[in-house]
This record gives sequence, C-alpha cells and structure tokens, in this order.
Amino acid sequence: MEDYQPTIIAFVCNWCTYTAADLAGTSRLSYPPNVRLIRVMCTGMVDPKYVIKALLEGADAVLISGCHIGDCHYMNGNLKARRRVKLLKELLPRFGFDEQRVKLTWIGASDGIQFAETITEMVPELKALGPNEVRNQMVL
Amino acid sequence: MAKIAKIEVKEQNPLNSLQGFFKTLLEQEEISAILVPQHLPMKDVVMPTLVTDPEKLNGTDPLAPVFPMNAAKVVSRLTGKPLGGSVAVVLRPCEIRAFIELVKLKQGRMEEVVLVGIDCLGAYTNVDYRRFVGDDGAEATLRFCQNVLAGKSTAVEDFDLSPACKACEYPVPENADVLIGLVGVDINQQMLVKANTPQGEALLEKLKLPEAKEPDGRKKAIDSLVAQRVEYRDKMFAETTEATSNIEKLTSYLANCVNCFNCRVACPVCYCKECVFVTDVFDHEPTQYLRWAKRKGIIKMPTDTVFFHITRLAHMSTACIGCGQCSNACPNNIPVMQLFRTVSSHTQKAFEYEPGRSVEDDPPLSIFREGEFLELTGGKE
Amino acid sequence: MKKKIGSALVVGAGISGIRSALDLAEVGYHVTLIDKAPNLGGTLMQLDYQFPSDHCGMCRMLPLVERDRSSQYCLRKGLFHENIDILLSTELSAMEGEPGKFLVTLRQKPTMVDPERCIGCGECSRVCPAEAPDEFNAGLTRRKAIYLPVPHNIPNTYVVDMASCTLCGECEKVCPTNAIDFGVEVRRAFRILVVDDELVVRDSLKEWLEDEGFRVDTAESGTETLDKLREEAFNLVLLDIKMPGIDGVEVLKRTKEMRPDLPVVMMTAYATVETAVEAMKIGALEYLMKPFDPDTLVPLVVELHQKIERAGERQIEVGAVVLAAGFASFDPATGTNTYGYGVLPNVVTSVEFERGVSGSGPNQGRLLRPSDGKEVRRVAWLQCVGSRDPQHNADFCSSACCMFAIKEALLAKERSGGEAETTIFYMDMRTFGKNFQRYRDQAEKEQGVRFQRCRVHSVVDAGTDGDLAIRYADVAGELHEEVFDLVVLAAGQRPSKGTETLAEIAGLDLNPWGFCHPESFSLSRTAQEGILVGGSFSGLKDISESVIQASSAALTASSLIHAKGGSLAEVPPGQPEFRDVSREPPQVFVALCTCGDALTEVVNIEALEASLTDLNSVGPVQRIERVCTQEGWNELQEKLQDTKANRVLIGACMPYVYTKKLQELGGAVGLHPALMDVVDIRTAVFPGHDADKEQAGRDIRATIAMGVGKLKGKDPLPVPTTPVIQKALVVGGGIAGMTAALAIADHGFEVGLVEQADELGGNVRLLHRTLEGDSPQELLEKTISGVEKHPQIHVYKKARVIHSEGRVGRFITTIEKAEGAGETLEHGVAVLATGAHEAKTESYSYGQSEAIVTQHEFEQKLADGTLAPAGLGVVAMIQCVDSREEPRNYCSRICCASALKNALYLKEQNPEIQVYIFYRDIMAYGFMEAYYTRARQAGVLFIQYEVSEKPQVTVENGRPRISAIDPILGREIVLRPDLLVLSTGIVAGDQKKLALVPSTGVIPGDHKKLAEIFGVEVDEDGFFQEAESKWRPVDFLKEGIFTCGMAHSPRSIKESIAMAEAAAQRALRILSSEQVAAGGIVAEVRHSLCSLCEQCIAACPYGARWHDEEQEKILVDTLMCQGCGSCAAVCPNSASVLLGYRDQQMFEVIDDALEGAF
Amino acid sequence: MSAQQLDLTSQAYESAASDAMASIQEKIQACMQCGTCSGSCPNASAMDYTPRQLWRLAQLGQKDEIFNSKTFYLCSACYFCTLRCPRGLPLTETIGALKRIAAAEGIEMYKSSIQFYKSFMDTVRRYGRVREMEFMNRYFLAMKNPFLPFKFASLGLKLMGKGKVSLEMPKFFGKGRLDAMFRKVEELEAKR
Repeated sequence: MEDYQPTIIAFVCNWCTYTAADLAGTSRLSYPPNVRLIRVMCTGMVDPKYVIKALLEGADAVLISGCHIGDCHYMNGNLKARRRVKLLKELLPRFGFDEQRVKLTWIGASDGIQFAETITEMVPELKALGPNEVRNQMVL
Repeated sequence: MAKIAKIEVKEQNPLNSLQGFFKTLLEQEEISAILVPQHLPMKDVVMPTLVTDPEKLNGTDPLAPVFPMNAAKVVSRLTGKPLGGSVAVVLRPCEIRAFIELVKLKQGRMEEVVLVGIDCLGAYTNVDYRRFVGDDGAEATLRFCQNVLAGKSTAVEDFDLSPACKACEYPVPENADVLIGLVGVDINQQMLVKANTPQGEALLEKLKLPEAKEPDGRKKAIDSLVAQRVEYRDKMFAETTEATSNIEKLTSYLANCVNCFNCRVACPVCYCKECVFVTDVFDHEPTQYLRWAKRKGIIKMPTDTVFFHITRLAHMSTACIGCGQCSNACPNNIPVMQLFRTVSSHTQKAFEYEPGRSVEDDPPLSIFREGEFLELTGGKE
Repeated sequence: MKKKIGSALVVGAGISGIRSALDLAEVGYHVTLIDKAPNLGGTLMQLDYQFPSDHCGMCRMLPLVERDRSSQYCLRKGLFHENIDILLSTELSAMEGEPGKFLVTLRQKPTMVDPERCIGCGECSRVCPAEAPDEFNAGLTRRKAIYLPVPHNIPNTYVVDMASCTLCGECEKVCPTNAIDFGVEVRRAFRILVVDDELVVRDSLKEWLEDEGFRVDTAESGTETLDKLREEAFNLVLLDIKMPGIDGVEVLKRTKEMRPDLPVVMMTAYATVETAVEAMKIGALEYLMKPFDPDTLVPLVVELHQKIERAGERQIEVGAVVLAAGFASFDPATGTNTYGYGVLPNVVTSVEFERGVSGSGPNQGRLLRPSDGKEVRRVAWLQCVGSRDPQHNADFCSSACCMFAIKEALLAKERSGGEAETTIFYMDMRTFGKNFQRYRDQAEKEQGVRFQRCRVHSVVDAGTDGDLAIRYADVAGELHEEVFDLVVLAAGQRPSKGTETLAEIAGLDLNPWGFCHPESFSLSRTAQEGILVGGSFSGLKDISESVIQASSAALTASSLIHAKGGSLAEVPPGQPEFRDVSREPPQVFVALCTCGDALTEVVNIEALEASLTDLNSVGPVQRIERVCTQEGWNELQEKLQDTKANRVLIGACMPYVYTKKLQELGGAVGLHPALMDVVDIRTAVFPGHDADKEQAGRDIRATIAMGVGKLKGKDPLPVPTTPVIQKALVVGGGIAGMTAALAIADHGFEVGLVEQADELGGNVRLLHRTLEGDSPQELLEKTISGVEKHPQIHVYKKARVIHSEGRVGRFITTIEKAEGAGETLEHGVAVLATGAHEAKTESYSYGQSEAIVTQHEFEQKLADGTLAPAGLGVVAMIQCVDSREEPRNYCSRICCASALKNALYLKEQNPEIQVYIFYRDIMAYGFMEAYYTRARQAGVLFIQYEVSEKPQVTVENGRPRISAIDPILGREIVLRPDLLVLSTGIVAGDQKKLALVPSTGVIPGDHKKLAEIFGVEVDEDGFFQEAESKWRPVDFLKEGIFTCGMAHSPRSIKESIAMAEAAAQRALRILSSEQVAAGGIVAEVRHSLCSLCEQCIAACPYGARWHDEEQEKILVDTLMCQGCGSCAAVCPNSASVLLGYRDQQMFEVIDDALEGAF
Repeated sequence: MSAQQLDLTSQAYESAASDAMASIQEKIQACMQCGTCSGSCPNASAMDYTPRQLWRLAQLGQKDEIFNSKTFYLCSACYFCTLRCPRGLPLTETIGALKRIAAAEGIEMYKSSIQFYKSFMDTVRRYGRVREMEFMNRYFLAMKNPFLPFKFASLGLKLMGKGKVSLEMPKFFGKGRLDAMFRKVEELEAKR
C-alpha cells in the first residue's frame, strides 16, 4: 500500500506534551500530519478503554505522552499511566495489534523538537507495519 | 509448622464425616454460622447455604463436582459490612482466591470469616453435572471422589470436567484458615485438617481432633495432579492463542456474543455494581450507528462486543482466578474462560502478580513506582 | 458600595516575582507585574531541571483553589490570572507617595510589533537578514534581529532587537497581519538638531542619521543653536558640551527655559563626563560618549527616538511594591580571567552548560562541546568563580552553585549514559538545604561524580583540538595535571543590571556588593515601609528559598495594604449571568478564522464549511477574517448575537491566547466560557507544511469535529464552592508559629495558637545574639507581647492537639490542656510550626567533662555568666557532630553560623583566646561568607576533617584532649582546650533518648503524632514533608495545612520568620473568602454506579476523596480536587467521572479524530 | 616533610610563637587553604612545604619549621600566587617578610641565599646594574667555598652560550649613582 497514511491518536497531557506539540507547531518544525492530538489533563487519566476504542475504530497507533517522571503536575499521574500502558502492551498484542501500536513517551514542555521527532519516527514504523487490520475487518 | 489433625472417616463415607466436622465447627461458640454447599431438596442442585442450626447440615456436600456459582460473591455479600458474628465459609480454592481479590477491592472483609478450604478435585459444568449426578447426589459425589483419588478418569460418556477445572493449577487451598486435605490421602480412612493461620490454629485447637501428620504420598500426588493440569492448561493456552491471534480471529471467536453480559455477572471478581457497558456511556445515539456503518459499509450489531471483552480483560485479567464461571454462564457457549486465562497468564506475569495469593499483594493497577517498566520509554524516565 | 481592593506592583517577573504576584492575586489584590525583559520567567526559563529532584514542576506554583481564575497550562509557557496585569519590556521609572499609596510610573519599551496582531507565524524572522547571539541559549546559538525571546512563551509575540536591526524593513513587508511598524514615515517628521563646533562631527552625524530617515539640521555654536531653536521646532537636540562661546551646559539651561519638554542629549569626550552628569541633573535626557561610530550611535538615537515618540508611560497607584528584579551572573571574562572564558571555546558557564544540554537548546539535549561538537567525556566544574573572591569584590558565597554543579554533573552522567567523567573542584561543598547532603552523597557514591577539594587557579589550552588542561594541588599538596573536554565555570552572582537605579527610585541602600539588603530578622522588609524585596534581588537563592521569600514579601505587602485600608475583596468578583442551556440540545457555532486569505489559499473553504455543517449539532459555520484582531472579535460577537447556538468553537491559531478573551466573550454573550473553546487549525497549514488541499481540509475538519465532540458533552454546571471558616489554628508558639499567627490575625482573622510549653518563644529563648549582631531577645519580647495583646489571637499554653478532622475550609480540632477542660476549635486552615531542637550527643566524650558542651549550652553559659571569655585561653569547636552522615545525613544549616558567631564573640571579648574550629565544610552561604572571612582574619583557626578521620576526643584530668589530622600538613594536631564546644545540629522527631531538654521543659519537634492527627507526612529525618520542595515549600500535599520554621527543616531566625510569613500568606489565600470556588474540571462520583472499592481514593494524589461510611458514599472535596482524572481512569465502570472529560465525550472525540482517516 | 605531632597547647608551642611571627600571621590569617597558590607556584615541586603548607605552619605559629624549610627561599617572586589568591592576600610580600626575618636573624639555612642577594645588591649599588661576573665572584668569595664556582660552571657556560651572561664589562654608566638611595634605605630601616 503505497499511499497508506497511518493515523496516530495522541493523548497528550495538558501540562507538558501538549505544550511541546504547540511549540513544535509554532516553531515550524516539520513533522508528518498523521497525528490527531487529544488533550487530556494528565496521562494518568487515560483510561485503557480510550486506547482500546481508538485501535478498534481503526487508529493505526495510539501515543500517550506526558511529563517526565517527577515533572507531573499532579505528582504521579504519569507513573499510573505507565502501568496502564504496560498492561495494554501485554494485552493488545494477543489479538494481533502490534506492540508498536501503543507508544508511551515523556515529552517535556520545552521539547518541541522531541515531539516532532517522535511523530516523524513513528510514521515510517507504522507504514512498515501496514494499516491496522481493523480498518478492513468487521469489528466493534 | 502448620498444625495438622485429621477427621476420621467411618463407614468409608467421607461425606458423613465431613458433615460431622461441620457440626462440631458450628457448635463452637465463636462460629455463628457456616456457609457450605448443600444439595437443595427441591431440585438436585448444589448451592451455597448459610446454616446456623447444626441439624440442618445433613445435605451438605462440598465435594460435589459442581458449583453453579463462585461463592466468593456471596461471601462478599456476607462480609461487606459488619456481620455481628463469625461465619465459617467452606469454599473451593478458586472461591477463596476470588474472595481475597474482592477483599482487596473492599468488597468483603476478612474480619468475621473463617475460610475453610477443601482440596478441589474439579467440577463438571452445570449442564454436564445434571447428566452425571443421577438420583442420589451424595452417592454421585462419593463415586466421583473415590474415582478421582484412585486415579481413574473423570470422563463420563462424552463429557468430562469443565476445562477451567482441568486447567486449574491450584487444587489445594493453601491460603485457607483451615484446609481439608483429600489429595494423596486415603479418604476412606481419614481426611487431613490443616491450620494455615493463627486463627485457623486457634480454632483447630478447640475442635480437639486427633493429631496427624501429612501422608508421605500427598506432596507427590499434588504435584502430579498439578502437572497434569498444567499440561492441559498450556495446551489450552496454545490453542486459544492461535484461535485469537488476530483481530479477525478474535472477532470470530466472539462472533456469537450477544452482549448479555452474563459472563461478567457470573465473574466473581467483576465487582462493579453495574458494568460500564450497560450504563449510559454506551447508550449511543441512533445517528452514531449510522455514522459507524457508513464508515465501513457494514458493522456488526450489537456493537461493542469485542470492545467489551477486551475492556473486561483490561480491567479484570490481572485478577482472574480462572474459576470458569464465565464460560459456564455463556448462553452461546463462547469459551470465555479460555480467553481470559490465556491473556491473564501474560498480564499477571507482567506485573508478577498472582491473584488470590494474599490480601497483602496490591492489585497491579492500584500501585506504581518510580524506576519501573523503563523499557516502555526507551529506558529513560 | 464600591468594593475596595488593594493593589500592588511587583517588579521582576522571574520565579519570585511570579510567586509574589500570584500570592497577592490569590488573596484578592490586584497586581501589576512588570519585567524589563520581553518575556516572563527570568533565569528559570533557561533552566530545565532543578536540584535536588532533577525535575521541573514549575506549574505546581499555579493556584490550587480558585484555579480557573488563572491559566492552567505550563508556567514556562506563560501566565494568566484575573487579578494580574502583566507588562513586559517595562521598567519602573519613578515612584512617589507613601506606604499604602504609592504613585508609580512605568515605562514600556516599544517593541515595533503589535502584540494584538502578531500571530507568531515567524515569517518576519525568516526574511530578517540580521543576526545576533541568542540570549535564551546563553549565546550558544544565533537568532535574527526580530525574534522570539523565549521560543515556547505565550503570547508568542516577536520582538525587535533594535541594536542588531538594520532597519531594512523586509519584515514589515512580509508580515501577514501588518503587525510590524517601524514608523519610517514618522521618522521623516522627526527633526534632530546636531550641535558641534567640529565640522567633521556635524557632517558625519548628519549623514548617518539621514541614512536612517531622520531629518537633520546642524549648528556650530551655542548662539546659532539658540537662534534655530527659537525659529523652528525640533524633536531632539544632540548637543556638544565643549564649545567656544556659550558652552553646551549653558545652551542646555537656556533651551530648558525656552522649551522645557525638548529632549536634549549631551555629547562629550570622557574628560567632561562629570559635566555631562551635571547636565543630566539640569534636564538632559542622556549623554553620549565621543568618539562615536555609526554602529553604536545610530541604534542609540533610534532607541531614543522610540522612547520619545512611543514610550508608553503610565502611572498607577499601588499600596505596596515588591522588588524581585533578580540577579545577574558574574562575567568570568572580566577581571584576571585566568580560566580563559571567552578565549577558550570549551570553557563555559553553568548556564551555558545547561542550555547546551537542554532539549530546547542548540544540541537537542546531547552533551557536545562547543568547539567541535565532539561528545563530551571529561567535564570539570570549577566552583566559586566570582564568588568567595574578595579580589573580585565578592566576599560572599553565591549559595546555589554547589548544588547547581552537582545537578549538572548528574545531568552530564545521564546524557552520556553514565560515560562522562565528572569532577567538581570546590573549596567547601555547601549542601546546606533540605535533602542536599543526600543528593551530594548519592552523586558521589552511586553516580560516581568526583569531588576534588581544591580551587583551580587557571585553565590552559592542552594543545590538542580544544582539550583543556588544569593544574592543581590536592589537599595534601600533591600536584596534578588533568585534561578535560569541557570546563564549566560556576559563575557567581552579581546584582542585576539596574539594581542601583531601582534602589535610587525606591530610596533604598545597597549592601557593599550592590545587593538590596533587608532589615534585621526579615528577608523581605526594607528600610522603606511598603517596599519589599523578593528572591535573588537580595542575593542569589535556590528556588525554594526564593519562593519562600517571595511569599514573605507578598505577606508583608498584603499586611501593609490591609493596614492602610486597602482591604481584601469582600466578595469574589461578580459572576456574570449565564444562560441556562442545560435543557437545550447542544448546538455548536463554529467560527473559522481565515487569517486573511491564508486559510482559503490552502484549503477548499466551501467544501470544508459544507463538511462541517454536516456534523451533528453543528450550526452555523461562519468565516471570520481575522479573529485575533479587535475587528474580527467584534464581528464574531455580532454573529453570535444572532444565533441560538449554545456552544462556541473557534478554529484559529494559538489557543492559549484565548483563555482570557473567551471569559470576556462569555460575559458579553451570556454563555458560560466552559461552553466555548478554541482549536488550532492554523499550525497544520502554515507555510512550510506541504500538505495538499484535500489533506489539509481533512485535517482541519477532524480538528473541528473533535472540538465539537468535546464541547457537545460539556455540562454547564455551576462551579461548586466551599464555605470557609475564616479562622486559623497555629500549632507551636515559637518564633515561626507566633509570626504566622500575628500575620494572619493582622488581616483580621481569628487565630488559635497552641503551645505545649508554659511560655511562648521556643528555641529563640535560648539565643542571645545573632551573627549579624541583632538581639533575639528583643525580637522575642516584642513578638510575644504582640501575640498576647492581639485581640484576634487566643493563646493556649500547656496545650496539645489531640485530634483533628475535616478538610480545607473546615477543620475541627480538639486540644487538651494541662489545666482545665479540653476545647474544640473550628478553623479553615492550620499552620504546623512545632519546631525542632538541638540534638544531644554521646560523641566526642560529651558528658564526661564539664568542659565539653554543645553550642546552645555554650551560648547559655556565656549569657548567664557561667563562662567568661576573659577566663578562657583555648576554645575548640567541632562541627557536624553526628550530622551529615547516616542516619542523620543532613546539614543543620545553622551550626556554622552559631560557631562563627560564638567564635567572633570570644575574639571580640578577649582577642587573646585561641579558637580552633574543626569542620567538614563551612556552610557560610550568602553574605555570611563575610563573617567567615572576618573570623579568619580575627585569628580563628579552621581545621578541616574528613568524616573518615574525625577528631578524637579523650578526657584527661577533666580536660578534653583533641587529636586530629590537619589535612594540609598531613600531621596530627593535639589540642588541650579549656573548652570544647560541639555543634550537634538540629533534630526533629522521636529522639527522646538523645533529646536535650531545653529550659522550657518540653521536647519540641516530635512531629509524627501531629502528622498523623492532621493526615500529613514527615520525612525520613522526622521533619515535616512539604508538598513540593521547590514550588510549594510551605504547603502540605493536603490543602489547607501549612508548615514553617524548624519543623520543616533547620533554619535561622530570619529564615524561620520568612517561612512563617510565607505560610501565613498561603493560609490567607483560603481565609480571605467566605466561599472558595473549585475548578470547573473536577471529579464527581455517580453514586448509583459506585461499588465503593476505594481504588479512586488510593489513586487521588491530593487526598481529596474519602469514603463516608454513614452515607455509604465516596465523596469528593471539590476544593482539594485538582482535576487530574486519576480517579476516573482507575474506576472500571466510570462511576468516577472527570467533568469535561466524560467517557462519552472522549469516545466522541476519538470517533471524530478518526473521521476521514481511512 | 616531618610527620611529627603538633601539640598546639603545649608549653613549647606557646613559647615558639614569637612576636616576629605575629606580623606574618596577620598577613595570611584569612587564608582558607584553597590551594590556588600551591597549584600556581612554578617552584612548588622543588619545595619541601608547598606555599599552602607554609601558610598553615605560619597560622599554627611553627616558626622553627618554617625557617628550617627551603620553601620561602625557593620563591622566585613571580607573583602568580598573589595575583590569583582569591582572598587577595599579599603572599609574595609575606615571603619577602620571611626572607627579611631570616636575614635579620641570620638563620643558618638561609645564609647562602642571604649572601647571594647581598652580592647581587652590592654590584647593583656599585654599578647601577648587575654585572654578572663580579656578582658571582663576590658571591663565591662571601661563601668561602672553593668548590662553589664549579657547581655554577655548567649553568654559567650555558648562559654565556645564549648571551645571557657577558664576560665583558659593560660601560660603567651608573657607577655610584645608586649609592645615595641605598644609604637612605639603610637609614630608614635602621629607624624602624
């Protein structure tokens, strides 16, 4: 599939990664337009349901990104997120969702470059994986 | 060293002796009631009963190869709030383990309960048990126990023990206050009684049972039973993994799910008052369905079945104790237990968590630490 | 009745200024926050990580209660608060009036770029031909002359650096919103008269200035000048001083008589500088030094022109002024510069190092050296560069550099995957703050950072590719030469530029090194009432100390404003009436900002509109040409009036900027601001993003759809408020507790003060002098009488707290009294100031001789005359007794000061006394260093020891005998002093066995029990554990409870007082309102679904949830809840819900995000 | 370096701290042993005590040890330490003071040094500048050591080879002119 453009759903925390994404945008850092940002207050509020939902509806990957450990505005939300991502990474690959389709990163508010790089790196990886099977299957 | 005693078995009828034991137990001052499975008179079915009158223990049969529900749920109801007296609850290992999970989730309390666990020889599904039992429940139970302990097959005609039981590697309720041992014991002579906790010890002291020591063959018999089950389990894991290895296969696996949610109702550790999938969160607008359908041209109705099962796995797989009640409850014979146990084996391992082991172990998603799972973010915090 | 609200000015918008401003604003005052820089944040903007946590977390400074009145995003990005006006590029230029009613004049530098119009697209910067070093990256990178001062700040307005601008006008042409205006036209109308007797000066000035577009006339003498001035109107005169005939000063005088407002700039050679200064007094605007070259002169005139033409001067009335203008760094290139800074490219300052490894720095977070981009493997940190150096007029310690160096060494380790070899060359490692010693030990023992005690004299080129050689003598005298890739200089503090001017404006004296110095026993009060000092303006401090001091300054300002009648707001600012839309189906008005033609050029706008109208609940969809302009905004408002829509979504750029605007819009159209949102549709289609039209359309549609999805599910619920019992409880009647009680009571609120002992005063009772020579007893007397006479303070002596329940706004606490019945007090906040005490010891033969005493005992004996300096021949002191090693691995901070104080006192009283001080590191931080020098000069002998080779003390004939190794000589030193004084440090917690019983007869500082009663934490050393060591140093994690004084950590009297004031200030935020509003985004529980599993209680980081057994419900304290949503995520069936982020909304947004994706 | 114990409160110690040392101590009292001087000193490796150790000994009043060491007379007065000392202490000046005390008290170990300086100054006093040959001859004579010239022979030849030392006598351009100045200084010193 030459033209296949993966779609990444990114749950980004209000305090760090959303700021970084905004900085990447306003600094004109070029990165692929394959990401849809969903701003959440904290990565610690990302319910596993949201990730499962996104993948079942055809997202090619889900990125969860928040403050570095220790920087969390709410002290430890990112630590909670990390455990949930660990769970999802055990769970979802059982059903053929490649492990790479769920990604966790810590991107601080001033790391606009890192945000752009993260997306830039994800896109070819996802292209190599091919589209999420769900796109062609009847599931829900 | 745990204290060990024995229940002497007379007339080669372990069931009668057990009933005698329960009577003695109930006669103890500190025991207000006993929760124990009984053959119910109206129908040949075995259900948990809460007994305060020692005379009403004649129908008890904790050895019957059936359990229509995981009794952890009723123990949770009994102990959720102060009860005003201690209850001895006679449970299978998987029920005890489920109860321990529920205690962690504040759905029950250990304070007013004495856990009496009996070595579990397995059970048939509800449907198969009805075919197995015949007219005399007690007789069927004895027949079953003698057969199993003699090493004979549990298969009858075209059916056998439920897959959950065959794959269960926890036949011995090590975390009960009082354990009644059958495996590797000549139950026509005696049954072992072992106290695993101070509470159990104190109780055992009062019962004044004759002392005993663990038969030499018991450990070996347990190991061999567990080995057998592990072998079955691993085969089941392999088959289930294969059957659900991609989303298409998983969809087929769950194709006849009708969103009845019986599995989650039957599940002892699914403790929500109301599952989120039956709340307004999933009350979609009619237009929404159309929108989804338009996207791919076709969607399966009812929707959210795969979503439901994966979400339930996310919520409960770390706590799954493998009792198999989900499969038992499914009207469309979806092998839910197999799926749960297969996935659980991974999620539980990931967090080095063994559900039902001890109330001291925190549920994996309720705790978090610095410096863990660094591999998720490229080794860095 | 018109509401009276006090107001304050905060000068300096660094971390301290922000803290002070927020503190005052949260209490209800109006604050004007100014900074001369074009950006917020000060030095901290450049520093990504802070010791001793190595994290950021600056956002935790934002308000926790009434948080919707301020911004809820990264504080590095910017700040917004309803009660704060932020003026950047602004300086305080004059000030008059009296405390409580100052009239201040603020002057704003023109920026050439209209912040209202600039959308931060960066086109201007792209075409700008002029470059300059980027200050943000400490000069490591270059920027254009039109640039963003901090890349991630908002508003993201570009500014022009006139010094490097060539005035080519390219940016003006390319700006899509016409935000840039250099006023070239204006310049032609600007007439300059150049007066000089030398033709060549006249001609060259005329030529240079005309090139810049000014209209220039010349005059060669005073007479000609006065004639011209009489005939024509000029805007500026450049006037030479030394001229034959009427000289410049005379011309100036006459000019001023004729045209008092005409700006005159004097031109002078250095010989007449004094005359020039004289001229300034007569009214010259400025003076310029000859000889000139066009590169320096032209920008100066341009700047003057702007000042004259555009300077926005405004005057405001404020009750108090907080000066928090920060500090400057020592420039290592000045002076002898033996380290080759500026000459050797791989010698950098610590800030440059920090920028170098920053993710937003030039190397994207990699550790590379400047000369050749090679990965750095060997790094040396040289401490005390421009500190502790009287040769460079710096007889002070810069306090923070030691920890800063350790942090950077750890950062280097982290960035190099542990590969970098890191060495810190130091004289004393000053780890005096809370947790600092453990941080150092961990760096040394676990991370392998090398600490080399030695001051390095110079750095030389090692001759190979930029490597650097350092030659030094170790403690034993052994000479070494080592080669490094990179050398980092811990450049010390200097007063910030403009300190003198500010001091002059405010009428303050500066200390010998040019820093503002506060009054006795205060960190924030100055000699001028109503003018307070915050943060590093009075000397460099780490963040937590700055924050404490800033809060203390805010408190003092607040007390003053209050006392002068500028009361707190009685009621929160009136909420506008909003339409009740709860019964209406959601209908979203979508406005698309086309940004001129920019949007229509990149997408098919009609198709986009049509596809949006298709969305459920959307209508109408409107185009607005430029929503960021006032015209655009008015258009939007008009269009909104005509619709029945009950939600508004704006697709534009820079959503951050709209926080404030939406609130105004909400008020104007009667719709709750929570029902409005702005999404960014611009970034994705900025020039440079080469998406095709169709793709761009899809992206924008998805973005809008997601915004719609989220808005549809929003409930316009009223924000819950919590009633507050406007009373405080202070536990502990030491100096900290009393100060806090007084501060709160002075604001008119009732305070209960509980003290265990039968007398107030705590540890200060034991102190008779301070190092600075102030009298603690006088302070104590004054404070005690203030407390005891205060009508609002009820003192409970010989009393203990035995039980407390409740939450912020309403606590119910029971106290037990030695006499009489116990009492139950209701209060809205609590301050725990239960102190700590000097440790007792069994080390160094303590107890075996009367001649071995502790510092406190020594001071007591000196005070009561048991010991007389005249009778002492030799006195020895040992520092760090049982301290700075496990299990008491912390510095008690005050013992070095005590030792210096007592040693100096002895020397003063009897210069013949020999005083020996055995020490590990003398913690003479800040300006205390001067006393250390003084002690050395007075002949006090300091002998350093290592913890592995402690002095040995035996008792011979009742007299101590000390044997120790002098590390310099490597020889054993034996001493039989008349008196051995042990600095045993400060302990808290359960140290009963070792606790010295002070004269009060009560053991203070057993905090564990109190912590349990109030549901707060203690740290491993038994001190109270603050919420956050940097950003919330006096708060507990549990809102409504605060700590101060030694109960938190060892500290001096004035530091305890500052902390008490800070705690009082934090408490006043809550006490000052009868009702406190929660945030709009808070959690709630759907009780019908809840199984009471309590997972959410465990997940809540703020302790905002509890299981009410009676109601059988999980309840949420909406004030404590900060809306993180942890509870919602942990709840399996969404019985716990985060408002604004309900599952339905999130699902809808996910659905929308994927719309059109495949 | 001797490793003997320093007993700071013994009788011997009390008496050893002489008044002469008080002025030295005063100069370097504020030293905080940072080691800048030792690291800077080009001759430190040849010294038995590094400069920092010397200050330490002075602070501790160890006069005998100071004057028994060769540290202070190895100082070539390059002023590196003074320039770099963060405390701004007059270190080179302190060494000078030590040298003066040594000269005044005729400390044995310092004798050769005294003669060297004396011979140097004598030629200067006489001719207004140094005349290497005469300076060395004076020195050798004063030292009364017939083998001494041989010790300097190789260095002398090397210096001669580089034209640093000339055998020829330069013109006596300043002969006797400095004498008055030297006399005045002597007068002043005598008064002190």
